[in-house]
Amino acid sequence: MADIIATNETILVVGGGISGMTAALEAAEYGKQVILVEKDPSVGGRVSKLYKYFPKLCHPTCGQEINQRRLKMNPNVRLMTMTEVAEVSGEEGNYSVTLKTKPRYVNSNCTACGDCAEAAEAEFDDEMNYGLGKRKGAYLPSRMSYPQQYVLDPRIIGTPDATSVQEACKYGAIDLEMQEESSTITVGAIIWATGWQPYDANKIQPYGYDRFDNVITSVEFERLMDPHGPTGGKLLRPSDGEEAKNIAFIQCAGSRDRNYLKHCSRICCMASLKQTTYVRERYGDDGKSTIYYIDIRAIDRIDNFFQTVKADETVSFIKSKVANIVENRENKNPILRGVNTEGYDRYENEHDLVVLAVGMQPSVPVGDFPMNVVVNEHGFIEEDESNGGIFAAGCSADALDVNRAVQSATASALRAIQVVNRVAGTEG
Amino acid sequence: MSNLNQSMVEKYRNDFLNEVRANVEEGDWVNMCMQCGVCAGSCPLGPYWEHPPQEIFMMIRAGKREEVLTSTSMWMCTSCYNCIARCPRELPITHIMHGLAHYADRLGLAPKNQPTRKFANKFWDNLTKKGRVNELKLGLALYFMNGFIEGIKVAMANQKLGLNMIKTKRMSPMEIFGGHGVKDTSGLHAILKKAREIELAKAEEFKVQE
Amino acid sequence: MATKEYSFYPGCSSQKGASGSNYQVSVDAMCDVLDIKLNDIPDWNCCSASIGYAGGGELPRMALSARNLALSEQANPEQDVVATCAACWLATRETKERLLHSDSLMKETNEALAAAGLNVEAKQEVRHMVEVLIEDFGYDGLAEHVKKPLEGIKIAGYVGCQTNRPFGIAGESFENPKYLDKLVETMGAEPIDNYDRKVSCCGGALAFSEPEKSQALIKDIIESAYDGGAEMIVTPCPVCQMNVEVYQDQINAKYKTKFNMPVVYYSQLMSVAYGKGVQDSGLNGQVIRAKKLEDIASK
Amino acid sequence: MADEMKIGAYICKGCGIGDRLDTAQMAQTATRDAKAAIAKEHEFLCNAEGIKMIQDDIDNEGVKRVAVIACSRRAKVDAFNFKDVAITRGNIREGVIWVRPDTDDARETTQDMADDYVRMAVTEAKFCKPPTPNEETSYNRHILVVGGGVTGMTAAIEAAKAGYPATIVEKTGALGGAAAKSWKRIPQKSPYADPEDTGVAEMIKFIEDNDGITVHLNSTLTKTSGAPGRFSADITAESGSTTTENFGAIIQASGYSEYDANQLPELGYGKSDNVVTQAELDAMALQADGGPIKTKDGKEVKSVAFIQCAGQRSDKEGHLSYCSGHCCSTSVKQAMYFKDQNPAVDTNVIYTDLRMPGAGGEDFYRSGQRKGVTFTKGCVTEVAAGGSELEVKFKDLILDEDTSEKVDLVVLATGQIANSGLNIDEVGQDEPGEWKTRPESVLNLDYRQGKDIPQLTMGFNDSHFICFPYETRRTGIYTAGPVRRPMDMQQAMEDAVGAAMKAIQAVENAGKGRAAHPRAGDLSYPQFRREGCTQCKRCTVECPFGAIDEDEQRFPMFNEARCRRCGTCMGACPVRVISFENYSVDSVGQQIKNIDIPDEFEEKPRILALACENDAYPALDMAAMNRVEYSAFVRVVPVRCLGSVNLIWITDALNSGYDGAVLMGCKKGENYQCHFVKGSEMASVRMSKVDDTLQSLSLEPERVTTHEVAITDIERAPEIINEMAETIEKIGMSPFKF
Repeated sequence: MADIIATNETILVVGGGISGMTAALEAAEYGKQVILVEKDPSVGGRVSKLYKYFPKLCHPTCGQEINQRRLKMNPNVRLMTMTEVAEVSGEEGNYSVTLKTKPRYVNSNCTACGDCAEAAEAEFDDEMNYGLGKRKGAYLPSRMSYPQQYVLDPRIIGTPDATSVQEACKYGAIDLEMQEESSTITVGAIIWATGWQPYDANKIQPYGYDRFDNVITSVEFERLMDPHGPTGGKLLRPSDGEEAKNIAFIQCAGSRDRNYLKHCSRICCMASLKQTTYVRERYGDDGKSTIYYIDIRAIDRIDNFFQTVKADETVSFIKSKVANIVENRENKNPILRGVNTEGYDRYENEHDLVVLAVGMQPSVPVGDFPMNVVVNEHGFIEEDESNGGIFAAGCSADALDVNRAVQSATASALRAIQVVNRVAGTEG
Repeated sequence: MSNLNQSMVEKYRNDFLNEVRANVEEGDWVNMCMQCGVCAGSCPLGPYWEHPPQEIFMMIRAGKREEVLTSTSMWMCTSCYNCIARCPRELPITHIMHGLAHYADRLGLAPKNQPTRKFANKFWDNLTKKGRVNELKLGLALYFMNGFIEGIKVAMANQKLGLNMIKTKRMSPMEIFGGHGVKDTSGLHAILKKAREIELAKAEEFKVQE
Repeated sequence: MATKEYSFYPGCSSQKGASGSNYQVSVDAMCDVLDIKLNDIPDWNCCSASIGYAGGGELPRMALSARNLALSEQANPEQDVVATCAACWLATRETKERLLHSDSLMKETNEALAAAGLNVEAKQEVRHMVEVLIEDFGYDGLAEHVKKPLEGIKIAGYVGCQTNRPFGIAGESFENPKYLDKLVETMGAEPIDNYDRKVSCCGGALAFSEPEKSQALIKDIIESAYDGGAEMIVTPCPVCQMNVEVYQDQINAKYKTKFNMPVVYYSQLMSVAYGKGVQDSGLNGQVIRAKKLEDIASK
Repeated sequence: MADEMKIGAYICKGCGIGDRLDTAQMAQTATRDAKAAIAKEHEFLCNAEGIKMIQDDIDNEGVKRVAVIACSRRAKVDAFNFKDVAITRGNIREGVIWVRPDTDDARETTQDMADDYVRMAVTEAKFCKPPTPNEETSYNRHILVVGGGVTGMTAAIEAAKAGYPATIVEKTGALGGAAAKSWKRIPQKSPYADPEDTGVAEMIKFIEDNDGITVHLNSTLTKTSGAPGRFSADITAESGSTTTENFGAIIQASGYSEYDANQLPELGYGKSDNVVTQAELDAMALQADGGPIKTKDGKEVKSVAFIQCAGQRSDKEGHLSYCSGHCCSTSVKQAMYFKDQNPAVDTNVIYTDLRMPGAGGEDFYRSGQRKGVTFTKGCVTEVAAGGSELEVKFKDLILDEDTSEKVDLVVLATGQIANSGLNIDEVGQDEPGEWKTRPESVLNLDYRQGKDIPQLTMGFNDSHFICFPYETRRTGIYTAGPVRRPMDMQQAMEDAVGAAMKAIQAVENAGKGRAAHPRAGDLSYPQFRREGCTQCKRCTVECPFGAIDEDEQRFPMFNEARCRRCGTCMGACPVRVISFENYSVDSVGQQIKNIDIPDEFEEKPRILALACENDAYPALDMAAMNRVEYSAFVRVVPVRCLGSVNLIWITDALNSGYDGAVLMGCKKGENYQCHFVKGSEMASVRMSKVDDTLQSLSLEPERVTTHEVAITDIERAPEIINEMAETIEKIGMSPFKF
């Protein structure tokens, strides 16, 4: 990493999801030097694991293609994958940042021909599919991966796989000697865009995600629809690989709840409404979706999406926080118990599959943030004078949908530019 | 509370809510409910609730004083704490239900023949008498709480059970005479008397419109 | 290991000739092996359990537990308060927490206690015996003393409500606590898995006032244990024990079932595994005899 | 000139290409058929040594145009990146060997495929110049902000903070807009417990103290012309006096209008003074300033009901179909006005879905409940105004009963209506600049296509793209705040910052002649041969971004800085006088013509596939990564947008013996996916005319098909090609083989 040119007019963007990419690209297309660091082997982040966006039902891959082309074409952005921020010191306009880069064990000679994956034996849980599927120890994270460069799972280093992978590569792209590298750079401003993680569903004990095969999370459900996903785009339930046609969606699974996340994660209602259209897409009138909710938060003009879904006879709505789930021992169907609070109806509903609309947990390092910034009780970075030249973008700032996250990222780019422009003394 | 009293002149939607907040154990929490219904679904005796907890909270907000206080619902609480454990808003629902039951009883509005109401009162009398529960007397009292004839029936029905308990030395006929109790009964009674005084004095601050 | 001392709150049901007296017997036996010294709170009173609310308002009920805490602070100041009965533990711990949480409540309570010249600070920890076992000894520590592993006995760990909610045992989930199963394992017996009534309610005090409703609940608890292949049920709570055990005749009569499921306390499993006899383990206190345990105990 | 044309073709043998194809023959094809000056093979073209080989030829051999015959143009972009030369890519990995079986019978057709891609890449190189920026660029750092509400003020302040002077044009006599008429705002910071100061005063102070920001009050735009970097705006004051100023970019923060509550008589508005809107309530609170809020008749309010979604989320005549997003939080804020002043006041919020999202929302909701604000899930049917007291009749959805509540005051949560000016898609136009109907325009653009920014839906100027909220159909003009989408103050302020970012970016790009998103940085621009133009107006009408006006003599007048380089004009032009230096009718047309067309007896049909480079082409690439096979008879040409497809390409193809053609573009219609808005739509319109051509050639209509392909269609895209192959097998080869 010796060749990183960075000055206190450079902007560091942490996180290569759609927010980070946007922040980096907006600043770079304005003309600033940007260093974009991503902890995974490829950019794309959370949205690259979604099948479709609400409310348009278009594919995230489409915007990703454009953003990646922007990235390829723009000489102002320096992308560093498998890299995380270890330390930050200094102040607005002059930060010193230590970056740690994990070994990829694959160098830029890689042509993404795929021979290494062919040669590898051992398989591991596929992060791209939240562990629903397997991948080799030498792999391309996804078809859309950028950089389009394979990566070795550190767990195969020192195993026979490592050597057979190395022998399989005709281009000398495999470098088993790679070590973690550390580099310290100077930047003027930092945009923090580390996004979010799905709330750990194991903690939501009444719903038995840890005990029942056919209780899955909303992010996993997205993978089932993906033609590249673990089921090749079929809605197959985990217990027996049968098609799930009668599907329950449980809202606020980990959100708006003092036992889990206190805040409303904003996206889950729309996400579930969207996912009912997946069920229709697959089964037409033969599918059945039931949404268990407290309030349907289809906010502003996209409320019409809610109206459309409501008009679909195969979708029903029950105003109820499901009390608990038990499993039908014979067929492994989840049985949902609760009360519809609109008029007090007690139910005990059996479904093929339950999808938990899991909450949004900000990936802001709580407590040990590398720098002094204001983080609120929900774990989001708050806009504050005392944050100096560090700005949150996307879901590091609040629970946001993609559209608002990108908006926030664009705004953060300006805030960073204000800092480095001041440094450059280019005020008009 | 001054302006509150003054506002009592006219009837307001929130009157009963305010009354509950002032008089019922943990009543302050009633307004924090967001009507998700997880409590209603979590109650072991749920099906027997005329109005589940979350609905009772809504009724309180809607000012349905009579309906709530005369309801048998809160007497269905088994104190299993499922509702508390699952409530996303941290409401101490079990306590509120106990509190409502107690308040209804205190106002004489609770349904007279509600068995749990009777048993709960018997239990309290029994334990406060000597400071410890006398299971035999409690049992007998329980059998006869619906009158002598009914009592004999219940007693017969539970005869085997009783004998089993005695056989296994888990119930002692001797309890009928004296039985367990604390030494300092007078002290205990003084404490309870004082506690009750304080509680009633607090209620005084808030005069209820009957 | 040195003797461990605790300020003990026995509770009404543990008394001689009371419904949980055999529980107490087995606890004594267990403590003897583990070298635990239980110092009774002098002149303790009833906690009013969870059913005292009709007659007793909030403050009077608080005052009852507060009195026990006050007496404990006088007699055993340096020791944690320990209860074996779920209701006693819950009522007392709740009182402690709420007193510490609300100054006004603390003030009023002490006003009441003053009537008998008492005062409470609610500083002592209030713990259930199970907590003591798990936290102060640990499963390995408890395993050390096993003389007669309870081999080949399939046991349903029925946790019930009040030892589980709202406080529960640290690190356990409300919906699927594992500690009873672990204890069963530690004693060499075999816990049944997916016991889906593990934490459902037995009706508690309403077993008296609403027998039909409660017995419907109890039926499910026993049925599910049978479904899981259990030969007996183990529980940490005297109310659970009593309700699940003694109504089986009536349930059989009503539902045409053939229940004959022994229901024992964890402490009974332990004292048997620790080599105590039938008497010491309080097994003679079973309305439905736990034959398999008796056999091992009398070996 | 000849030197200008010197083409080097470089053929990679890596990734199995060498094992599968006769690269020596391909090198010959490059020089002999396609007339490349140099053709070289390399074992591993993208490694340092391969790159050096090419660079050396550029430096020493005077190669000006580089045809890289290797992997897809989407791969190894950073490696094959040479300065000051035109670069084309022949895709023989994803495009050939990965989609063909490695069998003896397949070998010949696969080799044909590869040879053709060599011809195409070299031909393309022949007709491409490295793009040079337009000389007529202009640079102006000044930002025009339309609207002086919180959104506009924020935009101006943030632009100024970045070093860009800003001018605010405000219709009314004061800055602050709706916020200035409110007592307090929804809290924007943890713990989100209480209403907080609107912050308007500080903003105004900042603006007054900052000499980078100019303000025109009581003023509107009467004419806006030009392009990014050289906008000219007539700012006209009430008095009538007009000043003309120049700007680099424009931010439209024209905000929203209150929904007219008089359309809600059933809710008592207009019948009683004590039924007010949220806006009116805030005005009352502002007046009370912390004291008890009084009704018009001076009575202290003791009970108030807030009715959510008043005239919103409803399909009733005259109602708004959408949710305005902020109203739930606003009602909680306003209920707190009462509770904080006197806890005894009854405040009941009647809602159907309480919408207070994000970290702040739930906290604020809880805080309201803690203060005693009650919430009732219900539908209000009527507000009966009898005497001093109002009766709110509603169905309580939880208690499932029709009930009512008597209150002193009713607050209606009515919605926001975007001040987006004219809906140019509806308002007809006779002559440029002459408009029939109201409402008044906000920008008064003198653009050929209309006075305001095209609206997306429900009157809002939002972007159509989830990933690109600031995508605009009028380059250099960005909307922010409630004119873009219904929103609360915090979002509006955040939105303004983003819009300011885009504005200063537009300024910089215009100055350097660089294209804006999505072809950001592209230096090519449409070049127009005036002679030959028939003034058919297709280019001016079809340009999705209104980049082309008409001059006095009705010739198209290109405004490069407004142009997004999609090529729709090029595709539209019947006389082919519009082209880009690196993308023209020839650069594609010649590729099509210069492949080898075997005579019909060889049973080797040829299929032309024109694939959108944003979605269809990547889909084919990913299909290849999955080793999905498709016909060896297809020749795929990526296009910037299906809108850039000129009919001549199809007719030439058919004339020169192609047996079929498939066009793969993005989704069109209401939920269009085309990144140039109308491209795929335009294409399908034009292709509907192709039938005539086919008839005149007496060819079957099935030979040309148009398809919507999503980037995820990795199975379908190849199918489309294979289906055409089957069709041809059915209907037979084209007779036009020479």
